[in-house]
Amino acid sequence: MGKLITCEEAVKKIDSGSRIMVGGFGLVGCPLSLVDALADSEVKDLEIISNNLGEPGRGLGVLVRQKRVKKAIGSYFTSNPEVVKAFQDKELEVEVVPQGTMSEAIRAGGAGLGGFYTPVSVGTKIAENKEERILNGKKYVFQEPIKADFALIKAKKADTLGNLIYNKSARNFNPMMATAADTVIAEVDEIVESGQISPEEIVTPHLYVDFIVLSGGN
Amino acid sequence: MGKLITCEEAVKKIDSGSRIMVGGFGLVGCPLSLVDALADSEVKDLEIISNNLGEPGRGLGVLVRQKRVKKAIGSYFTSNPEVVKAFQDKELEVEVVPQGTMSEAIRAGGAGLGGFYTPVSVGTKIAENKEERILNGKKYVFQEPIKADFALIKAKKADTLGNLIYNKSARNFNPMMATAADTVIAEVDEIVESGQISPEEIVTPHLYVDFIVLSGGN
Amino acid sequence: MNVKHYIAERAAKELKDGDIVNLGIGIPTLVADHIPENIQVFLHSENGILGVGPTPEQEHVDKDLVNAGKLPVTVVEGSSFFDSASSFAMIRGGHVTVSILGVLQIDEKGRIANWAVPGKSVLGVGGAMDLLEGSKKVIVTTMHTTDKGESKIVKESTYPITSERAVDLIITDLAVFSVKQDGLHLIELAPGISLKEVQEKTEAPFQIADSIINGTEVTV
Amino acid sequence: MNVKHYIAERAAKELKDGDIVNLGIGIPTLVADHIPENIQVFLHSENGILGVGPTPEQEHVDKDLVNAGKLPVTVVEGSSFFDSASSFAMIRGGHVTVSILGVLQIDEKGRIANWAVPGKSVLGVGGAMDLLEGSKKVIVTTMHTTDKGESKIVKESTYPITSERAVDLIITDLAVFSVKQDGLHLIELAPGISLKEVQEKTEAPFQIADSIINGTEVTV
Repeated sequence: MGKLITCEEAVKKIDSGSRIMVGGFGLVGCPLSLVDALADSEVKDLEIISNNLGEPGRGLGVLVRQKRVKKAIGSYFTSNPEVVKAFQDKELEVEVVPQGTMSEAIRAGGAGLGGFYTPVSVGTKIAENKEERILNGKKYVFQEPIKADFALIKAKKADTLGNLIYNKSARNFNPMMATAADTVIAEVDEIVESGQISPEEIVTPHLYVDFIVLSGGN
Repeated sequence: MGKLITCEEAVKKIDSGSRIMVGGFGLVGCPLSLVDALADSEVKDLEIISNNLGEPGRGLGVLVRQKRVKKAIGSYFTSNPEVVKAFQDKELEVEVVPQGTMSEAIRAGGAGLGGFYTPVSVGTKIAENKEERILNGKKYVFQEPIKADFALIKAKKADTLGNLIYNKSARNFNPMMATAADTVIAEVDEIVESGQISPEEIVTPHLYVDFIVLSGGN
Repeated sequence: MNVKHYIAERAAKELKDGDIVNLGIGIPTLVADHIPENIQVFLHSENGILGVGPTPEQEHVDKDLVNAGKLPVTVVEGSSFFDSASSFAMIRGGHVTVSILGVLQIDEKGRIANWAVPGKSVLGVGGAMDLLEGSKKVIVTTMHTTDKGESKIVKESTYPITSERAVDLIITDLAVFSVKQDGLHLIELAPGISLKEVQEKTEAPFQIADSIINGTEVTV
Repeated sequence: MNVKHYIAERAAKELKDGDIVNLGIGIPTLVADHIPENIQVFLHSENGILGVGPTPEQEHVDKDLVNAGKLPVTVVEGSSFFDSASSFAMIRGGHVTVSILGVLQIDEKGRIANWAVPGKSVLGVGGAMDLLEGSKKVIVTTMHTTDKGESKIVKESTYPITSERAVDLIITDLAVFSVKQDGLHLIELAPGISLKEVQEKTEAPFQIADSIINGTEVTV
C-alpha cells in the first residue's frame, strides 16, 4: 500500500487556503514534525482547527508568528499571547468553541451526522447566535459538524497498513480528527509490521489513515 | 468498593416495568448468565433495548417465550420467529431503529446530548413520523437519545475497579450501553486485580460500571 | 460455474487495491471467494470488524467472532475490533469504499428495496439503510428475475425502498447496468445472453451503451 | 496552614468514597493533597485521563502525560486513557460525580463566571462550560474577595456567566454557602470568622442557617 512518505512530501499536498485539523492539547500530542515542515513550506491563509495554537514560537505558534494562519477554531487560545495580539491586530480570525462541543463536533463530522444538540453553553455569550431548542424540557443549542481538508495527527505507533495507537494523554483530539478530514496524515514515533498491534488495542483503524510520516523524519 | 455481586443479587435490583438495555449482536456478546437469572426471577412488563431478541428459547428469546417482554427496541427481530408471532398476537410492542441510528442514539444518551441528525432512513417508511431537516443542502432526520434504567452488558475481563475489555466481535453494543443507563451491570468471564489491564487498552473505564457478575456464576 | 458465483466473480472485478468493502448476506458474501489475487482489499463487518477473513474450519470456530450474518469468521493480519457506534460511524461517515448488497427489487432510478415486504409490519432493518446511505459506492448483486420469473428491475418498486440514494452498479446473472442521473444504462451482457433476453426480462426502462448496440461489447 | 490549603482541605471533606472528581486550575488543584485517607476517589482530567496521580519528580516527567492545566502528572493503578470526545461525553453525560472549580464571580443565584472578562473578546473557554453543565455536583473554591477587597459573591455578575446552572456549594476562606432554589444559604463560618465579617464582605443577599444564628454551628 505504501502509506509512508516524508514530512516534506506530506506538506506538498497542502495548498494555501486549506482547512487543516491539527491534533494535540497544547504541544502534547501535536504532530510537531509536520508542523515544522509546514513552517518550512510556502503555504499561507490557513484555517486551523486545533484546541490551541501552540505556544509563542513553538508548535502551531510558529505558524502564527509567520502569519500563515488566517482563521483558528479551537477552545482556548489565551495561553499564547501572540495569538491574542494577532487577533487584536486583526491579522487572525478566531472562533471559540467549548472543548467538549468541539471534540463532539469533529466526531460528528467524521461520523456523517448533520449536527447535534448539546446543553453546554446554553444561555451564555457563546450561544448568542446559535439555535436554541427545548427537548424533553431541557434547553440545548445546535452544533454543526466540523470537517476539514486535511488532518495532521500524532500517534505513538503505526503498523504498515496505518492502524494507530496513541500514548497516554497525547491521544486527546487525534482519534476524532483522523475520521473527519479528506486527507489524514499521521505522524508517528515508530512503524511496525502489520499484525504487530493487537486487533483489540488499535484505536484508529487503518481505513482512516491516508499517509504516515515518521517523527523527526524529513 | 466491592462491585462484585451474584447474578441473583443483580436481578433483584430490577423491578417489573423497567427499561433495560441488553448488549449483544444476537447471542454474541449477550450477558447470558444475567438473562438466565432474569428468566428465573419474577419480573415482567420489561422494555428491552437490544439489537435482537435472541433466538427461540435462547438468550433474550427465553424472556419472550415467558412473555416478560412488553416492548422491544432494536434493529432486527425477524431472526426470532417467536418474536414475530408475539408481535402478531399483540403481546409484544416493537420499535425498529436502523442499527447505526440505534448505536449512535445509545451513545448520545450516555454522552448527554439532546439528539442528532442522521441521513439514514430519510424518505423511507421508518422516517415517516420523524422530523426531517435540510442541513447544508442534505436531508437528515432527527433522532432522540436512548437511555435506560439498567444496562446488562457482557465483557471479557474486568478489574476489581470495574474497568472492562471485550472479546472480538462480542464488543458490539456493550461499550455504548455501559454509558447510557442509570445502573450498569457487567457480566465478565474473568476478574483481575486493578492495574492488570493496561490503561491504553481499557475500553470501558470503571466510572461507567456499577456492578460486576461472573459468567456462569449465581 | 454456479450462476451466483458468476455474479460474485463479476462484482469482485469492480474492487480496487486498498478498498474497504462491506458484503451483504447472500450472493455478496460469495464475493470474498473471488477477489483478484493482485489486489488487497479489507472486509468490513458492521458488527465491529475491519479485516474479516475466511470461514474457519469447524474446530476453529470462535463463538465471539462472527460476521453481520452471525456466521463464524476469522480475521486477517492487521485487523481491528470496535464497537457498533464506531462501526456505523465509519459507514455513515463515508469511510467504506464499496458495499455490495442483495436486493428484493430495484426501481428505474436505481433505488433499491431490500428490507421490508409491503403490507407487513416491519420487524427488522439491521444495517441495510446505513450501508446504502453511507458507502461511497454501492453495487447490487442479484438474480435478474424472481423465482417466479418476474423482473426484479422494475419501473416502480412494489416494496418499500431502503434509501433515496440510488446504487451505482447492478450486476445480475444476465447483465450489468450502470446507474446514472438519467436512469439505468445497460453496459454489459453476460456470456451467451442476448440483448433481446435482457429487454424481455427487465421491466424498468434502460438505455443501451453504444458498445452493446454496435456488438463491440466484450465481457470482461 | 496557608489559607488556600485551608479552602482545599475543607472542599476535600465533601468527597465520598468512589467519587469521580474533576479539579479545576488554582485552589481546586490543591484539593488532591487533602483527600481523606479513609476514602478512595478517582481524579478525572478532561484531556483524557481517569485516575490522575501526584505530580512526578522532575526526572520522572513524561511529556505525554499532563493534566488539563498542561502540568505534568502521574497516573494511579487502574487508570485509563481516552480521547477528548469520550472524555467530554463522560462529563456532559453526568458521569463525573463532583467538579471543584475556581471562579471570578458568583451571583446571588449561585451561577458562576469563570471564563471571560466583560468588554473583551473571548479567546478561550476550554472545558469550563462542559464541566459546569455536566457534573452531578459542582463545588466552588475561591477567596471570598478579590485582591482589591471586593466581594466575589455578588448580586449580579459583572462578568459573563459560564452556565445557567447554579453550583451546589461555595467554599471560601471565610465561609461555606449552600446554594438552594431560593438562593444562597450561609451554613458555616471559617474558624475565627464572625458572621458580621461575612455579612460585610458578601455583596449578594444570603440566608443564614439556624445553626449559625444560634451559635451552635461547629466548624468541621
